[in-house]
Formats: sequence, structure tokens, C-alpha cells
Amino acid sequence: MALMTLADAVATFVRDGQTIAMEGFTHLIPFAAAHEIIRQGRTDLHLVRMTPDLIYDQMIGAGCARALTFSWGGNPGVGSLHRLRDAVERGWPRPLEIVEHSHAGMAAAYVAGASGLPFGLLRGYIDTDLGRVNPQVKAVTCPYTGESLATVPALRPDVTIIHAQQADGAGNVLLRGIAGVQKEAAMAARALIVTVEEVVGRLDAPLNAVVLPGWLISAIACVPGGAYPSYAQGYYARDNAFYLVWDDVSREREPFGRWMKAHVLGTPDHAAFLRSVGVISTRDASGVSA
Amino acid sequence: MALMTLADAVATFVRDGQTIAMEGFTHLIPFAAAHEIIRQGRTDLHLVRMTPDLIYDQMIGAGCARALTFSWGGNPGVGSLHRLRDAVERGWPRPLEIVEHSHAGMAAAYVAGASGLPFGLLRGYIDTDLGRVNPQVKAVTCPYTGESLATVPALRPDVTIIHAQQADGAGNVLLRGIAGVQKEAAMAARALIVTVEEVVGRLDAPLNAVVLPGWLISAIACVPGGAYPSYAQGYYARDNAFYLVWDDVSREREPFGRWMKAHVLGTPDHAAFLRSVGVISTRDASGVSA
Amino acid sequence: MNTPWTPDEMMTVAAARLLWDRCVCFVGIGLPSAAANLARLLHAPRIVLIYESGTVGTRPEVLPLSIGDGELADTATAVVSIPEVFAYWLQGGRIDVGFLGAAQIDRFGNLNSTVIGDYARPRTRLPGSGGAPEIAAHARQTFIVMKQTPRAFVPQLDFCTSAGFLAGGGLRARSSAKGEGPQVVVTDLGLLRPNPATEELEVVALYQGVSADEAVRATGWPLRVAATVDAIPPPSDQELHTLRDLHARTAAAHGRPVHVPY
Amino acid sequence: MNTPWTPDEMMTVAAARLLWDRCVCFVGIGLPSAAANLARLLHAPRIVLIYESGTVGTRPEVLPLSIGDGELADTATAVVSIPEVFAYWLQGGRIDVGFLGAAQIDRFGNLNSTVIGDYARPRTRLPGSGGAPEIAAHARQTFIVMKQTPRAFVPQLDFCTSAGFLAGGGLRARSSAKGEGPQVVVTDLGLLRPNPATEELEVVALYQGVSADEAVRATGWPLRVAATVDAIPPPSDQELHTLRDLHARTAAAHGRPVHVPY
Repeated sequence: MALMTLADAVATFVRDGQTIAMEGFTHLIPFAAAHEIIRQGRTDLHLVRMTPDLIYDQMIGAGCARALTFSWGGNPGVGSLHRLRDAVERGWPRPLEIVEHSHAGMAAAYVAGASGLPFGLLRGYIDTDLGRVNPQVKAVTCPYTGESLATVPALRPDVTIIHAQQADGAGNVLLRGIAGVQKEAAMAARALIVTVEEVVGRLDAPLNAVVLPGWLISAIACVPGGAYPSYAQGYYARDNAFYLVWDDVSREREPFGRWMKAHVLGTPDHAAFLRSVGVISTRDASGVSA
Repeated sequence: MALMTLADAVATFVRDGQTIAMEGFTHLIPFAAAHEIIRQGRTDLHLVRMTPDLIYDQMIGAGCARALTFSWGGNPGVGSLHRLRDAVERGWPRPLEIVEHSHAGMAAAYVAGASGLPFGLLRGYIDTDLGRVNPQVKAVTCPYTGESLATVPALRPDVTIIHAQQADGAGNVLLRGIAGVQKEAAMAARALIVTVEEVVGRLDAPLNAVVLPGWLISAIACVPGGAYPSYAQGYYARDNAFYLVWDDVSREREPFGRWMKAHVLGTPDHAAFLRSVGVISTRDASGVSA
Repeated sequence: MNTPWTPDEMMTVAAARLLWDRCVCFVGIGLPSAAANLARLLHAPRIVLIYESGTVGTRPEVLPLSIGDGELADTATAVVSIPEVFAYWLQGGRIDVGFLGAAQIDRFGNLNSTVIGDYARPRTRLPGSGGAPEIAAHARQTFIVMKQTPRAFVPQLDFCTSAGFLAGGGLRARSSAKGEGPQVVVTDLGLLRPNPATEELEVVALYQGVSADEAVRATGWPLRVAATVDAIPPPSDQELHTLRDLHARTAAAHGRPVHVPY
Repeated sequence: MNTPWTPDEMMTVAAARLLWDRCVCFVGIGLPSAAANLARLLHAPRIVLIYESGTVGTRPEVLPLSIGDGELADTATAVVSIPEVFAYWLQGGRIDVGFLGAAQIDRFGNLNSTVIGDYARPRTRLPGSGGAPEIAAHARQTFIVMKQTPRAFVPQLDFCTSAGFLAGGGLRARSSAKGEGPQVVVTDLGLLRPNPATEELEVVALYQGVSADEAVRATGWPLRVAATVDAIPPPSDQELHTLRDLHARTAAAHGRPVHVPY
């Protein structure tokens, strides 16, 4: 692995047209990396993520995406993702091809990717229209019972990007708390970028902790607050107010455009973004509970 | 879950003729439970375990087993399991039907059992005779690539027995260190017995620790030293000398029989067993590092 | 004499009453989460709450606003991965009750949370399935929570996101779904349950002051009314105070400004 | 001037020399484990050792006697489950070098660790495959370590536990195995490698004082000798001292009596 700036990591590994997975199940969502991709004007991306959340609403609205593979596309606890809806319902800023799964199906597809298998197997999509509208969902017959089971093709992103709490000098990464599907997305990818809250001498990792060895990782960037407005267990809490405000910011195209210009395109990096949206900074991480 | 004596747990849940999985990959091997099953004279069991190790060598030699599903049957770092060999090569004390897998195949079979799937999928048994001699190994064709992949039928033990470090008052169980395939074996089973080193008020469990909730567990028995001569991380080390001595004890039928009578059949419980084989006791666990 | 209560409070209390102690419950965000935690604080102290974020046996002090709030991890018995929670816990058959909601429901409890209009040219694109199709298939029972309106309770779904009783008459039992399907629909008017023979939903209980006729008018198909319709007792003072305390704690906790170490 | 060394020491040193820094190595117990750790202590400080017990990136102070010693967990970067180590790490294609041993090997590097005689009526029942079939299939390269005798190096295996080059001539490349197969066999006489064209093993290097003729006589098939046969330098003082220190530390650690809190 190489320790570099987030700008360099994105410039080095993220290319127009690639399939990019940015995971984090409400926890440790890599917002800083998404903003940097938007700043660098990447486009034609096939975005993959179980829950697009605000992170992909912003990227879709900014015109980065040609396609989206997902399983639940709402603003958690709030309602719609307006930019996602605008793209799907009205093709703005460009038409968006969607590949839609259930959570269980998408999890199985990541597991297959991480496992070097061509497909994942599940009792899923039973008697639903999802299997009908997603031609990727097929079936195999059990060689023992004769029953039919659903299959999903393995997910193998060109690049997976995740956020975690700590990296050590060797680039080993510790992820604490809700781990979602990050290990699978990380191990299924051809390249892996990890942003972390801090680089430490020794990971605060008990036996059986979720640790990704440095040799799996293409690039590590230290980006404090890199998951904001989602959260990083032990570092800061989720900014639920931001998720509520986003409902207004993103509802119409022009206010969304102004907001992106002011806070993402108009800022050089994540620290500047955090300042521009008025996030309270504290240098005393220990005083903060997430 | 119910906290009970190991004798009651075995008497309540283990029946002649059942399929029993006792897992623990060189670590946390549930020897105490195996000895209790031998004491209670259970027979016609189908024993399932990736590495039969001394625990099944003893049960097979004692005549508990009619069948064995396994993937590596040696004395780790020493050589042969003489009782297993005697049963397979000469049918003593009774013929033993064997169902033989690779480690990867057996792991996939447990995962399928835990996942409510009828079979597990792997790139396995490629161009080997194992697939030929084990009729359970079959194949499916990938609906996307057309390639053929190996399948193994799900393992669903009637009873799984594992050993762990701690249980709390609610019967939640903490397993620290090498976790092997225990979670999968536990969740694949119809009944689950767990022996633990100690019952504590509150588990010493950080976020992301391996914890099995009490409501999954049929019975918990507190059996200090229950994994001896294997080890329990943080409690005691593996007794490598015992594994070496076993090579002599188990080589011939009569010395084996005398040893079992003296130390297993002739002792009322695990504490008595440990005393009878001269294990040094210390009441100061904190002073011991495994 | 009770203080007045909102329809949401009545629905939450009615849903909470359906849960029992030691019940293993797969919970979503919003009203089901409030109901499950209310049950835990009242009559079901050992209820097991599993959120799809992989938090197993969680006992949050305050309600989560997202399915993966840190509070859920901090207070969980175990935190497992997303692949594990869907494979070992849901598909593995460990769930007694799964809660579901939707934009549309039909008379057989089939649900649409994907799209209004045509899938390829949607009038309204909804968030989509999330865990619903497999919760509907694998949970021993599913409980559905929805406000009752003719636009939501429709004769024909625009899209079937998760299967209930299909076309009824035992079709589901002959399908590959292992769970028994929707056993109750909790609405803002009362409770619907599937008719044992036809599996068509019918009114079996109503809140105080609600008539069967209101329920029928609020439904887009000719809603059947069971032979006997129970009257659902209003929220008790204890239910209402416990629920309001929970919501007050939640508002206070989530109102705090976020500090980020950057 | 070197002190004398044992055949095992020469084999261990020869195997260690084949490993490079940052190489990701799937290690078994015994000589391969000693060789991989010797390499780590000498020329490959950042070698990644993965044991099938799920210990990833482990750096043991003393050699494990079992594949799952506590020392391996205590010094690992990560401890993962058995299903994960075989699915995500081995089958997922993360392994550069997998070590294998066996009771029988044929001229194409196919291995038998299952049975001598007939499978149904075995003359000698061996421990069996363990992880070998999938290590042989998925590791980018496999290194085989075996003492060279006519009983072990046989014209025809009694049982094929893990596949090498099958019948040679590019058959393996056309199989579904992703790894490139056995690239070297380390014996107590020297090194064998597959002929690039035929894929049949041939002598390519010999230890000091060993003749090609000895190697041929120690082999159960007409062993081919490469056009040029390298002379393998004896263990250096540093190699020998480091290895003997490692074994001494190991003996001391494993000699301690076990105390059990019962």
C-alpha cells in the first residue's frame, strides 16, 4: 500500500467509465472520497452500492454516473433521494441505467466476488417482480434436492473505496463497529482505496477485530472526518440534521447545483468542505463519542 | 439457553445414532464433552469434524462412532491417529464409514448449513480422486459463464458441541482467538451445547468480537479446562507433550483401552480426568498465558 | 382518563402489543423500530431485536434514525457483517417476526416499495426493496405496518417487491418461501388479518371510535370485515408515557450538535 | 568453515531461499513453516504468512507445533474464520506460494496424501487432504517439500489427492485450476522443476556432495536430469544459526509445563 493524499489516490486509481463501489452501511460512508471524485470531474462511472444514500445522490446529481447497481435508494429516516429520482424519472443530468437487487442478493454478489466465484447463491427474489426486471437474476437447480435457487453474478468492482478508523505504519487498516459489506467489497475489487480518520503507530485492534492487511490496499489517505455526514464509531456521530437539510437542498436542480458549487467544487479538500458547511471542529477526539 | 452440568447437557441432547459435530480448529476442542459422551456410552454416532484430532480418535476407539465426516485425520505435528486408522484399516472396534472432504469443501458445507441453503459452492476437488470416492461431491454449471463448479451438500448436525472462553448470565458466549468453523457449525445445528471456561457477569467482548447469543444455545456447561489437551486462548496453552504421548498410548488396542478405563471411564467428570492425568492446576488464571 | 394520542402513537402501541417476550424480531427504521423497543420496555424485556445493519440483540437507549446508528452497535450482543445477517440469521431461519412497510399493498398482503407506474418509465421512483423480499420469504411471520388509504391499499400492485399470499388459497404454502407470510397488517384504523381459508385480508379489530365502514372506505378493494371485530383498547397511560419518554430521549440525543475531530 | 548440518536443515534453508520479500505464503506445519519463518528472519522481513487456521500475516516468535497455536493468533495481523480463509483468501486468489507435502508424488507433481493401497481397503490410511486440493488449484505457485525415495517418488500414485500437471503437456493450463501448479520440489538431495515443454519434473540443482545418479536412484521413475544442474551452496553460518536459534526457542517454549485453571 502507499500512503498518499486523497487527491492523488483518486487521480491514480479512478478512471472515467470504471465500476466503482463505495461501501459503508450508514456507518463509515466515504463522503470525502466521493467529493474528490466529483472535484476531479470523473464521469461515465458505474456506481455500485447497497444504499446509494446522500453520497451517490450527490455523485449522480453531479453527472458522474452512467449506471447504478443498488438495493435500497432512500434518504435513511427522511425519504427520497431527489437527485437519484430526477435521474431515473427524468434522465437529469443524464439517463441512469439501474441494476436493482435486494440487500441479500447484493450481499451474495459481493461475497462471490471476494471468493473468486462467478456467482452467488441465495433463497431470494421469490415470487417477486425484481427477478423479472433484473435480467442478472437467474437460477440453478440443487443437485441434491432438485429445488431451484436464485443466483446473482459476482460483483468485481474496478475500484472499491471505503473509510475506516485507523491505519498503522504498515498500512494495516482497522474497522470498528458496523462493518456492513466492506470487507467483501474490498476483497472483490481490483484496486482498493481506504480513507482513515488517523494513522497510528499501533492499531487499537483486539483479537478477532476487523483488520485489512496493508498488502491488500492500493492506497491509503488520512482524511479526518472523511465519513461526515455519516459517522465513524469512536470518533464522531452521524449528523442527522444534515440528512434532513439535504431533503431541501437536493429537491430542486438549481439549489442543488449552487450547494455543490459552493461546498464541493468550490472547496479544495475535505477539511475545507467541513468548514464550509459549518461543522464544529474539535481536536480532542477522545472527548467525542459516536 | 439453560445452564446445566455437562453430564445433564449430554444426557438431555445427545442420542444414539445422531449426527454430532464437535468443532474447534486445534483451538478450543471440546474434549470434556467428548469424554462425557464416552462415559454415557453413546453409540452409532455419525461424527463430523474437519480435523478428528485426538478427540475423535478417543471416541472412535471407544466405539461411539458408526461414521465419520472429516477432511484431515492426523495427530497435528506428530503423525497418525492410530485408533482412526485401526477402525478404517481393520474395522476395530467396529467398521467406520467415512465421508471425506477437503477443508474448503467441508467449510462450504457448514456455511450452507448455517445459511439455510441445501448446498455449498466452491472451486474445489479439481482433477482429484477425492471427488470420485465421495459421491456427495457433485457439480453445478454457472448460469453466467457456463463453467462447472463443485458442490457439497449442507451439513446440518443434530447436535453441535463447542467450547468457548466465557458465558454471561444471559448465556451469551464469547469466543476469542482462532474461531475456526465454530460459528457455522453452531448455527447449522438443530441443538447447540457450549462448554465454557467460566461464567462471568459481563463478557470481556469488544465491538466485533465473536459472540453467540444465548437464545441460539440449547445448553451451557461451565467446564474449566474443558478444551485440554488443546488450549483456550487467554486461559491455558496447548499441552504438546500430551499429543506426543498419545502416539504411544493409542498405538495398540490394549494400552489404549487401559488408558481410557483409567482416565475417562474411571473418572466421574473433567476435573477428575485432569487430576488423573496429572495436569497442574492453578486457580490464578490471570497468571497463565496461553 | 387517557390523554389524547396521535394515530402514530396508537399504531405503535398496537404493533408493540403484538410482540411477545423472547420473540426474535427483524426490525426496520421508523414505526416498527419504535414498536419493538416499546415492547422491550414494557411486556417483552427479553425480546431480541436484529437490525439489518448486523446488530444482533441490540437494546438502544434512544431510537435510531438510521438502520445503522452507532447506538445499535454499542448496545448489541453481537455486531455481524451484512452478508452474515442475511445468510446465517435471516435465510438461516432464525427470525420469528419481520416487520415490513410499503407504498402499496394488495388484498393478499403482497407489497410494492419499488415504483409507482411502469418500472422502465416510473411516475414515482420509490427507494426499492432493501431487505424486504427475503424478510417476506424467510421470517416465520411478517407484520405489515401501513396507513390505510385507497391509494396505498390497491386492487392491483404496480410492482411486486415482496410476496405475501400471492393470489391466495394456499398458493404461498406451495411456493419455495419458508415463512408463513403476513399474519397481520397494523393500520391507523385497526388490524387486518388473512382469512384462514381464502388468505384475503379482512378487518379483525378497530381502534376506539373507528367504524368498519371507515376501514372499507379507506381501502381500494372491497374490504371484507370479519364476523367478529374486536375493539382495540386505547393506549394505556403507561404505554403512552413510555413511548413519549422514548421519543423525547431520542429527540434530545439526536438534537445534539456533532463535533468532528478535523 | 560451516559446522555440519542435517538433511532437514539443508532442505529448510533451500526452501527458505526460494521465498522473496512481500511474498504471500500459505503455510503448513513442519518444514514449510520453518522455511517460511527462516526466510522472514533473513531476507524476507515483509513476507506474509497465512496459516489455514485463519491467522493472516502472522509473525510467530517460535514455530507452531499445530496449525492453530495461540502464538499464531497473538502475532497475526488478522484472525479470520476457516470459511473465510479458504473462500476470500485462498480461492479469492490472494496466495502467491502454497507449500505442499505428501506421501507420494509422480513425475508430473501430482500428490497423494490420502491412502496407500486401495481407498476402500487401504494398506495404510494417511491423514488425508486437509487444504491441499484447493491450495494446489488456487495458489499462483506451489512448492513441494518431500524426502526423495523410490517409495515416495512413484511412477503411479495410489490416489490423487491434489493435482499437479496431470499428465503434462499443458493439460493443467486447460483445466479449471487457476494456479500455475508446482514450480519446484525441494528434496533432501536437491531441487526438481517441471520441464517447460513436457512439464515432467527433472533435477535442476543438487546439494554439495550429491550426484545426479543418487537422485535418479532415489526416484521410482526414470528421472530426467536437466542439461545444466546447479550446485546448491551449503547453509551459511547465518542461515544455520538463525534456524537453530529458532528451533531452540521453539523447544524451550513448548517444553514448559501447562497450567490449567481448574
